[in-house]
Amino acid sequence: MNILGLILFLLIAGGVAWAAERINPNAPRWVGLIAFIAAGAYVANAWAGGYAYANQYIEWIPRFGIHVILSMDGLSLMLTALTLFLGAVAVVSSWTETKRRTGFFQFNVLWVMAGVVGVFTALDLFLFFFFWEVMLIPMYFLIAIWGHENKAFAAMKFFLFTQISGLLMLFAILALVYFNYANTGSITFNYNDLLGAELAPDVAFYLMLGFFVAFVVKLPGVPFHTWLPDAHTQAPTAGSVILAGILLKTGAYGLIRFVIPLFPDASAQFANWAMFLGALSILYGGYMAYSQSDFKRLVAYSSVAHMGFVLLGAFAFLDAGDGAAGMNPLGMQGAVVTMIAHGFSTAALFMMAGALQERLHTREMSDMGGLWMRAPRMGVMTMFFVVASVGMPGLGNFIGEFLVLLGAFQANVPLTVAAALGVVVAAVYGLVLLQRAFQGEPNPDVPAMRDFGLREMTVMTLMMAALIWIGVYPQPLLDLSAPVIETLWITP
Amino acid sequence: MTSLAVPMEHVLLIAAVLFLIGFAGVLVRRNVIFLLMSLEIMMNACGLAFVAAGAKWGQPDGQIMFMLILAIAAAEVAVALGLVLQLERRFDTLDVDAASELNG
Amino acid sequence: MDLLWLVPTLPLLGFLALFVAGLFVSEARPLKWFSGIVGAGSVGLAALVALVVGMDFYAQGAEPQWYLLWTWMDVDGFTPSIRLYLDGLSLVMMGVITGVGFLIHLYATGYMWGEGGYSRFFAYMNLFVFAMLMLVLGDNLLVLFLGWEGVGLCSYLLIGFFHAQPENGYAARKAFVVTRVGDTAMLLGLFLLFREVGSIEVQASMAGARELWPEGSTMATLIALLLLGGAVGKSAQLPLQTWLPDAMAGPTPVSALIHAATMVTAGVYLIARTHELFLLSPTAQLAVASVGLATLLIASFTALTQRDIKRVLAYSTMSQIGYMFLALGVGAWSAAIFHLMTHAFFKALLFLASGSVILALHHEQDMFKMGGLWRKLPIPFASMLIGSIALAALPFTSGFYSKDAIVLASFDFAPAGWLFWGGAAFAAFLTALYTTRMMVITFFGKTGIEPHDHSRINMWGTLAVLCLLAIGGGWFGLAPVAAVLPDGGLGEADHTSAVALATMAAPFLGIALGWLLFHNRRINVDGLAASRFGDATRRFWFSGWGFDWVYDRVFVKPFIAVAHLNKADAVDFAYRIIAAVTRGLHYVIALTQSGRLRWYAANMAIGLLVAFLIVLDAL
Amino acid sequence: MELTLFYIAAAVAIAAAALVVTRLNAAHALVWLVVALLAIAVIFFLLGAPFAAALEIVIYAGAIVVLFLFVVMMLNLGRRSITRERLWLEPGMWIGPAILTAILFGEMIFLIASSDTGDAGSPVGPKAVGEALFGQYLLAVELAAMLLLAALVGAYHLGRRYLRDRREEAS
Amino acid sequence: MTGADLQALAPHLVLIGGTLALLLAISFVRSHVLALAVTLATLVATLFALPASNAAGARVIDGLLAIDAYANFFNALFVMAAIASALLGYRYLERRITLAHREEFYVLLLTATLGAMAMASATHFAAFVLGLEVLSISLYAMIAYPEEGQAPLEAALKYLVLSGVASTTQLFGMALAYAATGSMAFEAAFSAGSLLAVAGQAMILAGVAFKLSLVPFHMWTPDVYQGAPAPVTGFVATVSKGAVVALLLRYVVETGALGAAPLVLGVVIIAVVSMVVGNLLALLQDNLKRILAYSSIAHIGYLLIAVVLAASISGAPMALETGMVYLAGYFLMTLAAFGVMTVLSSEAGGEDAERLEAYEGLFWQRPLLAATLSAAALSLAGIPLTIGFIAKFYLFAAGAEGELWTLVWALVIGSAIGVYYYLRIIFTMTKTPAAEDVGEAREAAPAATERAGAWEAAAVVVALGAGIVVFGIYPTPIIDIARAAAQAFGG
Repeated sequence: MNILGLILFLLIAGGVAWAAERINPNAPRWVGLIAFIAAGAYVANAWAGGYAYANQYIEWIPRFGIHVILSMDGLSLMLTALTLFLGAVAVVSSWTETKRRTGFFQFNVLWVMAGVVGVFTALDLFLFFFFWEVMLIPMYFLIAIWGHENKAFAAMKFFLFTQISGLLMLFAILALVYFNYANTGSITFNYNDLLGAELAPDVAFYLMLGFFVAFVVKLPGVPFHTWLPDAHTQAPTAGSVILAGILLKTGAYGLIRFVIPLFPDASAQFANWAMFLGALSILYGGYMAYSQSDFKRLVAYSSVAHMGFVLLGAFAFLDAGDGAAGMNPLGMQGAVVTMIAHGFSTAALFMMAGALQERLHTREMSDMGGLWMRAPRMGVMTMFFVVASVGMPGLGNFIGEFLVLLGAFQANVPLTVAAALGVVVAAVYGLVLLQRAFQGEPNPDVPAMRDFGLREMTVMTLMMAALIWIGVYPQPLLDLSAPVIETLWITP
Repeated sequence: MTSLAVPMEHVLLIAAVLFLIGFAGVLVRRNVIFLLMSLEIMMNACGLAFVAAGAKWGQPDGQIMFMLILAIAAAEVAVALGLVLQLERRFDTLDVDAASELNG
Repeated sequence: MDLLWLVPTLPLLGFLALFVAGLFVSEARPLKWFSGIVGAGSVGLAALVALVVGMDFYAQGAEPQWYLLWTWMDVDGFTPSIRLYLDGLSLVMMGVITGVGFLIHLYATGYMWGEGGYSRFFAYMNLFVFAMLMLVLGDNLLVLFLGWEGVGLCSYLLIGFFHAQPENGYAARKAFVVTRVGDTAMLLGLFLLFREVGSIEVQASMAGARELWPEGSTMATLIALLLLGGAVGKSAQLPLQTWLPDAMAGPTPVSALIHAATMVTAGVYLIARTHELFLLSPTAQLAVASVGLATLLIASFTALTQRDIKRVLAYSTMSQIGYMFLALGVGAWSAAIFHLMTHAFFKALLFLASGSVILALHHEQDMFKMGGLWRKLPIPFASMLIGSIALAALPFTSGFYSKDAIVLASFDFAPAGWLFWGGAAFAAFLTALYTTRMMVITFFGKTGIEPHDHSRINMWGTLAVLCLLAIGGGWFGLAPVAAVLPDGGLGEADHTSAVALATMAAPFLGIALGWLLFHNRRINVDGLAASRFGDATRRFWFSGWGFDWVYDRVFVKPFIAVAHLNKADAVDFAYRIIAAVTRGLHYVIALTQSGRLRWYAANMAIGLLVAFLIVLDAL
Repeated sequence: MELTLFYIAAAVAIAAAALVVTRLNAAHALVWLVVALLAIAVIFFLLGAPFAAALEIVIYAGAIVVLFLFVVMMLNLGRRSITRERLWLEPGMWIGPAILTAILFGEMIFLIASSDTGDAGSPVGPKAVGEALFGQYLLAVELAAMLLLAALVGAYHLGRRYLRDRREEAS
Repeated sequence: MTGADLQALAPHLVLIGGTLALLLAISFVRSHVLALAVTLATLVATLFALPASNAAGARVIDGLLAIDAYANFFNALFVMAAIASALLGYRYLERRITLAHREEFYVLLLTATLGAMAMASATHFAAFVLGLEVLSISLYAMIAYPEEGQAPLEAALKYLVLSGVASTTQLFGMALAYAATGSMAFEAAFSAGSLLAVAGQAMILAGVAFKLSLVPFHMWTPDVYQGAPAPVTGFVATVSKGAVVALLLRYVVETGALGAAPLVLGVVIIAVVSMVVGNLLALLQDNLKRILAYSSIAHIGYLLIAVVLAASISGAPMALETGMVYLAGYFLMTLAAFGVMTVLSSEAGGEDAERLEAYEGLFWQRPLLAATLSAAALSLAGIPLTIGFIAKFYLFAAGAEGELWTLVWALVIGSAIGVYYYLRIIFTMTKTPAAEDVGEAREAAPAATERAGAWEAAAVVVALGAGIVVFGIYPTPIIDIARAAAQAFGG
C-alpha cells in the first residue's frame, strides 16, 4: 500500500478542486467527493484484500536523521478509513451550504484530510509533527473564511490552542531526540528507534507531559477544552464534521501511539492524573453540554465528554505486580472503539446542526422546537444519533464506553464510578437536545423547512449502519487494533 | 623610544567624560544641529580613547582607528547635514521632537 | 429444530419494517393497516413461536438450553457472547412478554387508531418487545444490559410519544434519567463481578460466585446491592420510584405493557436471575425485602389519595412490585415470579380497561369527573371489576394465589417475620381499600362526563381474554419456575392458622371499609380530609411522600442553577484573563514607542547602564 | 610638565564640550567645538601622536566644522532661533540626562580605574602610522573610500533636491 | 596580498568595479533601465564570483577580512537580497521618484551590499566598523530617498542619530577593549580577566544589539521600517540585520567574548526580553510594516539562542549552522513579505500599502500575492511546510544541544504570542471586502490593475514564496551548504 501516494493524491486532488472552480463552481464538490471515494476505495481494498502492514521509508533530512516513515498498521488503517469516509461526509454535508469560493473550500477539506492521514501514519517524530501542524492551516481557513458570525475569534482561538500546545510537543520531541542522542550518539527521529530511549525518570516525566498536554489540548480534555465549543459553533458544517470526527482523534491517537509507548513508566506514574482528567472531562463536559442552548455548542461539549473516555481508557494501567504497571487491553480497546464510534455519531450530529442552521439560520434551540412535525426524517436521524451518543447498547459508542469503564474499573475504582455517573449526565444532555429541538410545540416563527433528501439520507444511513455494525459486531475493529495494542507496551 | 608621561587611564577618563557630555547633549537638545555636534563630541572621545590605547601599546593601530573614525565622522556629517536641510524644508523646523509622527 | 432465536427476531423485523416505512411515508398519509398488521402480527407470531418453543422445552425434559448466536466481542479474556438461554424462568417471562404483549398490541391497534404517528407507535412497541425479550433470554449480563437499556429507551420514547406537549417530554426524560441512575449502579456491579469472577455470563458467573465466596461475604453483598440498585431503578422501587407516576403520560397501552406488565418487573427478574448471588448475602436480601416493604406501604398510601385513575394504577403497580421484592427478599423466589405473572395479567387488564374508559371520556383521567359509568360502559366496567378483585387478591382469583404465598412466606422471614408479615398484610388491606375507592368513584355515584364508547372488537376481545387470565391465571401455579428457583418450603404454609386467616381477611376488610367510606359515606371522609392534620397528611400522601419535592430541591434545582451560572464555562475565564493580560501588556509596552528620538536614546543609555551594572555585579 | 599641560588641555576640552552642548546660538557652539577639538589635538600631541593631532585640526576643525557652519549659515538661524532654543532648553530637561550620565560616569570610572596599570606607553611616529595604513590597513582604506563614495552620493542626492526646491521657490 | 587573496576577494572587487561602472554610466546617461541593468549585471557577476572566491580556500586577508565559506554563504544571501531589492524597487522608483533622481539609488544599494559583505568577513575592529558604516551611510540615504513626505526623512534622521550614538558607544567599547588587550583582531581582542575588556565588550555588544534592534535598543526599528520606502525596508530588515548577525556569530566564536559569565547573562536577558517584548508589541498593531518590525525584534531574539550556543567551543559549528539556516529562511520570508507590500505600493499612490486594511480581500483579488504573504506569515510564525519552521526547528535543536532550556522556553512563549498577529495578517486577507458584497462586478476591477502591475516585482515575490515552501519541505540543500561552511569555519 502506497501511503505517500495516498497523501499526495489527496493533496493533488485539492489543487485540482481549486482549479476546477474556474470551470464550474459546482465542479470542486464533485472533485472532492470523487477523490474521497477513490481514496476510500483504495484503503478499503487494502483492508478487504487480506490487509498487510504497510511501510514506507525515504530519506528526507539526513542532517538530523529525519526520514519519511509512513506505516500503516491496524490502528492507522481504521483511522485512515474513518478519515476518508468522513471526508466524503464533509463534502456532502456542505454540498449546498457553501456557495462562495467552493474551489478553495474543497482544497482546504482535502488538505486537512491529507494532513490527518499523514498524522495517522507517520512514524518519524519530525514527520508526525510536520503533519500535525500542516493539518491546522487548512482547518484554520475553513473556520476563518466560511465560518459564522464570530469566525475570526474562533479560528484564532483554535489555532492558538493547538499551536501553543504543538510548540510544547516540538520542545519535547527535540529534547527526547537530544537525550537519546546524548545516550547513543546518533541523531534520529525514528519512532521505533526512540521507543527504547533511556531517560532519567524525571526527564521522561517532563517530556511525557509535553506530549501529553499537546494531545490533550487536541483531544480536548478539561481544562484545555475551551477552544472546542467556539471552534465548532463558528465552523461551517464540513469544518465541524472534520473537527469532531477526525481532528480530535489525532489527539487520542497521539496519546495511544506516542505518549504511552515512548514514556511507559512516566505514563504509568501519571496515569491516575490522566484518568482523573478523563473522568473530569466526562463529567464536566457533560455538564457543560447540558448548560448550552446552542445546538452546536451542546454537541461540542458532548465531544469533550466522549473524548474523556478515551483518556480514561488509555491510561487505565493495570497493576502488574511488584509495583510495575501493565497495559490494559480492555481500556485501550475501549478507547479505540470510542474514537471510531464517536467519529460517526458526532459527525452526524454536527451535520444535523449544519442542516438545521442552513434551513433555519439559527443554532439556538429555543428558536427551534417541534421540528419533528416539519421534518420527521431529520427527527428520526437526530434521535438515532443522540441515542447512540448517549451510549445505548447495540450501538458503537456503548461498546467503547463499556470497555473503557470495564478496563478503568480494574485500575481505579473511584474514578470509574465518577466516570460512570457521566453516563447519567449524557442521558440528561442528549435528551434535552432532542427535546428542545425536535419535540414540543412547533415554533410558529419557524418557516417551513425541507426535510432530508436522498443525498443526506444516504450519508446518514451509512453512518447509522456503521454505528450498528460496531455496536453489534465490533470484532473486526478489535482484531485490527489488538496486535497494535500489544506492541504498545514494550518493556525495555 | 621614550615613554610617555600621560597615563592612559587618565586619558580614558577624559574621553569618557567627553563621551558622556556628548551623550547628554543628545538626550537634551532638540535642535538637530546641536544633536549632530554632540555626536561629533562623542566621536572625538572615541578617537581620543583609541589614540591613548594605541600609545599605551606603542602601536600605530590606535591612530589608524582614529583616522578611520575621522572618515566615518566626515561621511556621517555629510549625509546628516543633507538630512538637516531636508528636515528644515519638510518640517519647517529643526526640532527633532517635531519628527515624531511615526510612533505606536 | 430450534426456533428460540425467532422469538426476539420477529418483533425486531417488525420494528425494522415499520422504521423504514416510517422514513418514507409522511405522517399525514399513514399506512395504518400495514402498521397495525405488522406491529401486532409480529408479536403475535412471536407468541406463537414462544408457545412452540415452550412445548418443545417441556417435551425435551425441561432441561436448560443454550442457543449461541455469535460472540459479541473478544477482548483480552472478556468474551461476552450473544447467547440465548432458556429455562423455566425465562420461559415464563417470554410467555408473559409475548402473550400479554400481543394482547396489548392488539388492543392498541384499536386504541391508537385515531392518533397520529401510528406506525411510529408500533415501531417503538415492537422494538420494546424485542429488547424485553433480549433482557430475559440473554445468558450474558451484557446482553441483559442491552435489553435493559433498550426497554428503557423504548419506555422513554413511548412516554414521550405525544411529544408536542412538553410535559410528556419532561416525564419521559425523568423516567429515562432516573432509571439510568440505577443502571449505572448495575453497570458498576457488572464491572465488579467481572473483576472478581472473571465472567459476566449469568450461569457461569453464578457458579463462580458460589465457589468463590462463602455466605455473607462482603464482595457478594456489594455486587448484589449494586445489582439491586439497577433493579430498584427499573422497577420503580424506593428510592428511585418517582418516575413511574409521571410515566403515565404515555398512551395507555404503553402503561399497560411497559409500566405494568413487563418492563417494570425487569428488576424482579434480574434479582431472580441472579438469586444465587443474593443467597450468598443475607444483608442484600434484607435490603431487598425492606425496599419492597417500604415501597409497598408508601405506594399504597399514595394510591389512596390520587385523583387521576392512571396514577392510582401506577402507584398500585409500584406497590405490587414491592410485593415481588418482598418475596424475593424473604426467599419466596417462585412466589415473586408467580406474582409477576399474575400481576401482568390483572394490571394489564386494569390499564386497558381504564384506557377504554379514558378513551370514551375523551382523554379525561380525573376520577372525580367520572362517576356512574357502570351502566354506560359495561365491558370496561366488568373488566375493571375483575381486575380489581384480582388486585385486591380475593380468593380464587389469580392475585390471591400469588399474593397469599408472598404474605405468608414473609412471616417465615428470619430477622423479623412478624414485622414483614404485618406490613404485607396491612398493605393488602390498603390495596383493597384504594381499589374499592377507585371503582366506587369511577363507576358509581353521580354521572360525570357523558361517555362515547369507541371500543372495537379487537379492544374488548383483548379485555375478555385478559379477564380470563386475571381470574384463572393462578392455576398456572409455580411449577415452571420452581425448578429454577430455590424455595424454602413455600406454598405448603398452613392456611388454616390464624396468620393465614388474617392474611385472607385483610382484603375483605379493605373492601368493606372502602365501601363505607366512599360509597355509603357512613364515615365523613371529606371532613376528615379537610381537617388540618388530615389535609396535611392527604397532601403528603398525594405528593408521593414528598420524594419529588426533595429530589427537586437537592438534585434538580442546584443542577440547573449551576448550569445556568456556568453556561459560559468558568474554565474559559482563565484563558480570557490570560488573553486580557497579554493585551494589557501590549498596550503598556506600546506606550514606550512614543516616536521621540531622545526618549529612544535615553532608553539606550539605560540599557548601557544596566549592562554595566551586570558587568560590575560580576566583580 | 607634560602632565600639567595634559590636565590643562583636558580641562579646556571638557569645558568647551560642555559649552557646545549648552549654547543657544549654533554659531557660538561651533566656535566652542573648534576649541574643544584644538584641546584634543593638544592631548594627541602629548600622547606622541602628532600626525593625529594634525589631522584633528586640519580635517575636523578645518573641514567638518566648516561644513556645519555652511549649513548653519544656509539655514539662517538668527535671533528667532535663539529664543526658541531657550524655550526648548528648560533647566528641568537636564535632570534626567544628568542623572543618567552621572551614573554611567560613575560606572565608567570604576571600570577604567579598576584596570589602572599606570603604564602610559610610548609615542608612535607618523612614519609607523603611514606604513601600517598603507600596509596592513590597505583594505580598510579602500573600504573607507567606498564609505566616502556612499556618503558623497547620499549627500548629493539629499542636497541636490534641497537646492532644486529652493530654486523653484525663488522663481 | 597574493593572487589567491585577490581571487578570494573577487566578489568584492567585482562589486566595487560594478559600482564605479554604474557611477560612470549615470554620469553619462541618465537612464533608469540602464542603471537597473548595470546593477543586476554587477550583482549577478558578484554572485558568480562567489564560487571562485570559495575555490581560493578559506583565508584571512591582512588580518582584516576572513574570506571563507561562511562569509560567502552570507555574501550570497546579501547579493540575492540586493537583486530582489533592485527588482522590487525598480517599479516603485519609476512611479514615485522624479525622472532625474532615480539612478543613485542603485549606487547606494551596491555600496550597502559591499558594506554587508565586508561585515560578514570582518575579523578586525577596523573592518567591523568600516563595513558597518558603509552599510549604514548607504542606508540613511536610501531611507530618505523619496522626495516627498515627512516619514522617510523622520525615519532616516532617527536612524542616523541613534545609530550614531550606538556606533560611538561601540567604538568606545572597542577602544576600551583595545586598551585592555592591545589587539583589535577578533581572536585576541578579549580577555575575560580584564574588567576593562569585559566593559568594552559590553559596549560593543550594546552597539550590535542596537543594529539588531534588541530590547532595549530596539525602539528605532518600527519607526524606521515604517518611514522607509517599502523596498528599502525589506533591504534594511534583511541585509543590515543579516550582516550584523553574520558578524556577531563570527565575533563571538573568535573572541570567545561570551565566555565571560556576565556577558552571557546579559545576552540571555536581552534574548528573553526581546522575544517577549517584540511579540507583545506586534500583537495588536495595525500597520504591517510595524508588525514586521516588531516581529523582527522577536526573531533576532530567538536567534540569540545560536549566539549563546556559539560561546561554547563544542557548540560553535551547530551555532553557525543554525545562524546560516535561520538567516536564509529569514531572508526569504521577510523579503517575500516586503515584496508583496512593494508590489502593492508600486501600484497605488499615496502612502505605502502598510495598513492592514489595505490587504482585505487580497486572497480573492490577488491569490498569488496573498498566498505568498500567507506563506511568509506562516513561515515567520514557524509553521511547517515553510522554511520558517526549519529555521525554528534549528533553534530548538540548538537550544537542546546547548541545554539552554530557559531560552527555549522563552522561544516557546514568544512564538505562542506571535502566532496571533501572523494569523491576523492572513485572516485580514481572507476577509470579504465590503465592496464585494455590493456586487460581483467590482471583483473584476482589481484584476485589471494586476495586469498593469509590476510584473518583475511580482515574479520576484512569487519566486520568494515558492522558495519558502520548497525549502520548507526540502531544506537539505541549504542545510548541506550551511553545514559544510560551519564545519570548515575556523579551519
